[in-house]
Amino acid sequence: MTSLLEVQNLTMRFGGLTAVDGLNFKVEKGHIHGLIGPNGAGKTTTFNMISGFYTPSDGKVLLNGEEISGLPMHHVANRGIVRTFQHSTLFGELSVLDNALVGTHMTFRPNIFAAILGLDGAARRNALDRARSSLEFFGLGGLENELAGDLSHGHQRALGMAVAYASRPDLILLDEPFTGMNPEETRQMMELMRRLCAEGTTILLVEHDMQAIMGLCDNITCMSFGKFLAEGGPSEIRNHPDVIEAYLGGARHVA
Amino acid sequence: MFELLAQTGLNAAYAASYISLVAVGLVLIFGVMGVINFAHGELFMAGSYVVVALYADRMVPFFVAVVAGLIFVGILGLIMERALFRPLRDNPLGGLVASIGFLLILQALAVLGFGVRMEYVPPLTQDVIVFADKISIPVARLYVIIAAVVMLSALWYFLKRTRFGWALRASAQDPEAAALQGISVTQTAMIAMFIGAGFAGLAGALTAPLVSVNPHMGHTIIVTAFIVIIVGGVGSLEGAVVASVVYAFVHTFVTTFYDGVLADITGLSLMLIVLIVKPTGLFGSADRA
Amino acid sequence: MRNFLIWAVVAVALIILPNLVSFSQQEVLVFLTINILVVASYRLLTLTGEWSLGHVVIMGVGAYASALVTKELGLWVPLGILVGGASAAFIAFLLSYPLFRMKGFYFLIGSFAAGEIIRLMWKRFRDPFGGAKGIKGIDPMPDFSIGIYQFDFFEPVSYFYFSAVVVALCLWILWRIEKSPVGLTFHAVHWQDKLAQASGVNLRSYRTLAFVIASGFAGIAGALLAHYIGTINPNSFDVEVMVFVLTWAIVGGTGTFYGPILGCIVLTILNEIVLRELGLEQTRPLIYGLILILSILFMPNGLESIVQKFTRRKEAK
Amino acid sequence: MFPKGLKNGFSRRTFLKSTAATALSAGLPSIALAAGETVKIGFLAPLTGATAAWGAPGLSGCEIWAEKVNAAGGIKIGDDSHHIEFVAYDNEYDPAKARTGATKLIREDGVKFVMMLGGDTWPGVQPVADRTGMLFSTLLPSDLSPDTETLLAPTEVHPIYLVTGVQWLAENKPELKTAVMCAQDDALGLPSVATYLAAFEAAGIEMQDEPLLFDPATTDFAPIVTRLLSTSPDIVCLDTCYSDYVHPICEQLFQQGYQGQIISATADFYDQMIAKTSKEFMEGFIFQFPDFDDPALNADNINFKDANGFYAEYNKRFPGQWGAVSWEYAAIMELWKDAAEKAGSVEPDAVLAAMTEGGKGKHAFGDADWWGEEMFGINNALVGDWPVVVIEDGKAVIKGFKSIPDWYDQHGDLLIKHMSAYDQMWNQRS
Repeated sequence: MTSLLEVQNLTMRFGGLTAVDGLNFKVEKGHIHGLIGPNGAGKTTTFNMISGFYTPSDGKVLLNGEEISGLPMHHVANRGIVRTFQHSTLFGELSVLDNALVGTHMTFRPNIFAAILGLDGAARRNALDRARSSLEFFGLGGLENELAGDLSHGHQRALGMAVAYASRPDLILLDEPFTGMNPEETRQMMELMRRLCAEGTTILLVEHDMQAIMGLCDNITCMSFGKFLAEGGPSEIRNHPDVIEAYLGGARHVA
Repeated sequence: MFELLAQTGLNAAYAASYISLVAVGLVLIFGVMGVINFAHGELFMAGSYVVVALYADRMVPFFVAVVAGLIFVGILGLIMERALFRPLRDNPLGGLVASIGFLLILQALAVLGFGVRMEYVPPLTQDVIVFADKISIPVARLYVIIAAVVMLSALWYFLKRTRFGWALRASAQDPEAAALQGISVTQTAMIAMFIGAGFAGLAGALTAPLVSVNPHMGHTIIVTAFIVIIVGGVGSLEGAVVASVVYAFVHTFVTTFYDGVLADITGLSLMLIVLIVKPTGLFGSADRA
Repeated sequence: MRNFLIWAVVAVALIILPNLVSFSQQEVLVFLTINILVVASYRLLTLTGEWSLGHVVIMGVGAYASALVTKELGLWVPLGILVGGASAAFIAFLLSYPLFRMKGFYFLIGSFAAGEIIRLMWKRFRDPFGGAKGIKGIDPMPDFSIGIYQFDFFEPVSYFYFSAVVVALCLWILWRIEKSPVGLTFHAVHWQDKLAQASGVNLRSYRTLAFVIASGFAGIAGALLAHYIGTINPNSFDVEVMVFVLTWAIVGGTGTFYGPILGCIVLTILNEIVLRELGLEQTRPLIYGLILILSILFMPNGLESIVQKFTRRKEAK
Repeated sequence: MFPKGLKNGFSRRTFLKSTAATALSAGLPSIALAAGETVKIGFLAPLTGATAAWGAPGLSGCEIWAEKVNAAGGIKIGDDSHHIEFVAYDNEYDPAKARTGATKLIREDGVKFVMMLGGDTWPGVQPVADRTGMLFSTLLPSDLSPDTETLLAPTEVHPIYLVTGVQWLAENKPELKTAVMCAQDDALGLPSVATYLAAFEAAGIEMQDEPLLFDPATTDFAPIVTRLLSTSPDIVCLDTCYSDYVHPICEQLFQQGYQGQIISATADFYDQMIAKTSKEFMEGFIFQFPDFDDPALNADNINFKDANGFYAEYNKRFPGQWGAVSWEYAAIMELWKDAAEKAGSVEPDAVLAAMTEGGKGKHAFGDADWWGEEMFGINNALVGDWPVVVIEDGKAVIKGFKSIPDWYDQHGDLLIKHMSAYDQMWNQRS
């Protein structure tokens, strides 16, 4: 059986610098998969290649066995991979509900002629239902008329995931979802991810903070200086000598 | 044929001189302040009118009038900076509209002060250097070429070798980083406006005896300057100079060997090709896109 | 019901309005109506965050197309106006290929370049575009009667009614688009294009869509103008006219649907009626320039921000 | 809802033909002038913007003219005298604003006659002219067509008069055999290129090169002059270049060592050109617009009254501003006043009928014919003698008057040939 996502010999070079070097790993359907490594390990670059933000210099990204590397980001999204961004990248000037509605774009393709003539009532209602249910799912139900830019930090993170979830993707890519969160917020966020996974969404998350990931992930890939380092369950990774070495070596950078 | 080529080359060198003075100023203002100064052509016009007022009407020596033109228009630039661009620093479109308003005001003031007709500026000198029997370069045009080379070299020296210049380049590249380094954004903006406007005024003042001075003369030069800074790369001073030379030579040679209308089409096509092939221009870097 | 009443009052006011003003003000009213469509369509383009300097030339494409198909091919004028809109949209579609390789400032300048080249084409090719003199003797709207009212399209009042209906319809469509999921997507493309793209939005096609729609309506506006004045030439669509459209939009404010329209109305009345009535023929540009500067300095968010302040206060009460 | 006369849109043309002098025109309140009432004349031309130099100085000239006429009691209509007042509207050289302006002048200000620069702005005004039957004048006869029955080109029949300069040149300097020409690529430039080509061909002068066209926005003329001089011509023809072009071109000709003949439509501010070049260089420069202090304009056949006095007054008020535009609108007013007094009415159709009676009219430079059927499709251009002006010892001197109709009788086919080649015949203009 093919894995949901497979990365083969993925390589990215910026000028003379090789940021990611021959990386291989697989993400199984229904898993929460962590991609970890010290700062500068090439996690985010990898992430950007999977989501179509960058075109890899070499190697492939396969989704259900089909190659998607080099496709533009919106094509990748249409194949069922939706990403979030580091920090709280949202439509700050739009309402919370409108943010979630943008997330329904792929499912309910807006049709301009139908919109002018008012023939898209059903689609609009369904999109609204979908957006509201996504907001509910992430506990944002009462905030739909707030401006996204006015939300608290934790709510903004949740909204980011709600926007991604609104398209009901097969795979959500989360870019450092725990950055800047206090323990309580982190705990809540982990709970949301577990529920998301239970709904059938596969999650690939990038995180440099090992502790946050250990209790959450089914499988973890660790990389360092652009290269594959180790893979396995949380306990294997925690005790893997190369991982310890990589993190200790770069300890100054691990917050 | 040789004479024709050489004469055309000299004609182009003159055109390149005043175009690059104007274009460099426009680029400097855009680079440091991030606004498109639509009134730049009118600053050029204002420089010409300083020469009309001082040299033509009041017998002040020409070179004094030219320096006065540079300073006066430079001060106009400072006024624009203080009154328009500084309050609108976070609003580049607002800066654009304000510069349009300023343009209308300068034009109207020129009409009210001097009338709609072209102004008479007495010739500075009628001397013409003739060589190879047929190739002639009027001394007045030679002055423009020399002044442009001197001023552009001085600007280059200022930017590359002085602290102010370093600050200016730093804020043109990355205003935030420059501010973090302790560079005063206001100060660099004022310097950029003074130099940028002053150069336009200088070009207008220098060429006043050679062109038809009228309140609407800024329109042609601003369109040319736009073409030039796009071809050269919007943020690049070197690009502006190189593109001025390229544009002036292409335009002059096409005018001489085909016709003037075709020359304009060629100039615009040059710009569109550059935009399509390399939208950031010949010397532009992508990071300001 | 309340909405219906409001619109009914607006409609009656618009029917009465031209009969209260002088003949030349009726003429100004016609041009104002057409310009409202120009500036409202321009706003649709700005929704995606791109500012064009070619919008007026695109409007000219509509004017030339409609003038030529009615004059040379004898097409019925109302159809010609639609052809004008379609041609402008089509030219915009072709232009989108080179232009949307650029963004922001480069798009602004690129659109200016593209517009100048189109204008140069009109000047250069005397057949069929008429060269620098342009086209004259463009067919007027054929007069007709609807029983209670005789449309005589030489009369500014008649043409005002006609163009007001066309423009109102266009504005309604623009409004529907803006308030639809498509409009939401335009906003999304503007504010966070990367996030929009990650949500599956094809940025290029949405930018193109906004550009093409805006251009189509600009083309209709151009055609309306052409069939009223009866003559067009390349200078009717030069960058100075574009500057006016730009200032209407920015002085009015582009945050709301009505902002640019408000800017267009206020500035046009100031420039064409108030300043002329004051007998300030020669100093008009000076005062207009001052007004531009003062309004941008003291109302950076445009006239719409004043309206918003007023309506919010009312809501608060 | 609006004046009744306008509701039944009847054809102005048929109306004019049937009832030539009856005063009842569409939309024009045609009330007899009250005794002592001021007659208003519309001035619809660019007063701001880049084309303002073609309008604003003309308005100044008109005001001087009106002061003089009013000081002498005004115009005599029947037994009453009326003062004349100009109402100006700035059309910014835009056809839409011109239409608005025409509407205001005619329907609100109640003017009896509208003077325009014409050109781009005329087609915008034409529907208003058709409907109201108002009498208009233009400086640019290329506005004329069979449809423009109430539009007159009564002073400057540009560019046809240019043939007189070439004719004089060929007669007086037969040794000059070759010519080159440059012109701006616009509505004024192209028809005059065609006219000069015809005139040169008629005079046996050979063109050494195609006419060199340049964009109206050109400011640096060195390349153009280099090209012109590359064939070493005897004559350089500057076509109908505006003074913004003529001056820098002459300066360049001087600086690039040219010493031959120059011919041009205008030489406004030629004193400045002399200052920029030299008296010797400008000696013999041929053009077509005299200074009005020229004694030749005191001759009896000249219809512009007290030309010398007008010139003196204009120079007193606007020193150094004299140019072709200064007098042309005033000259039209002379013609109009004459016709109105003859008709005993200021109503447009009556004045038009009086003005064109018998196909003859009183042109500024002598009695002339209403002409133009072949060129413009209508006989609304007043054509007669035109002065040939030559700079001698630093001063413009009228060297003689030449008859345009006489030239046309001999060489009309050449003119039509070249006009057709440049798409300038009335039936070629779209």
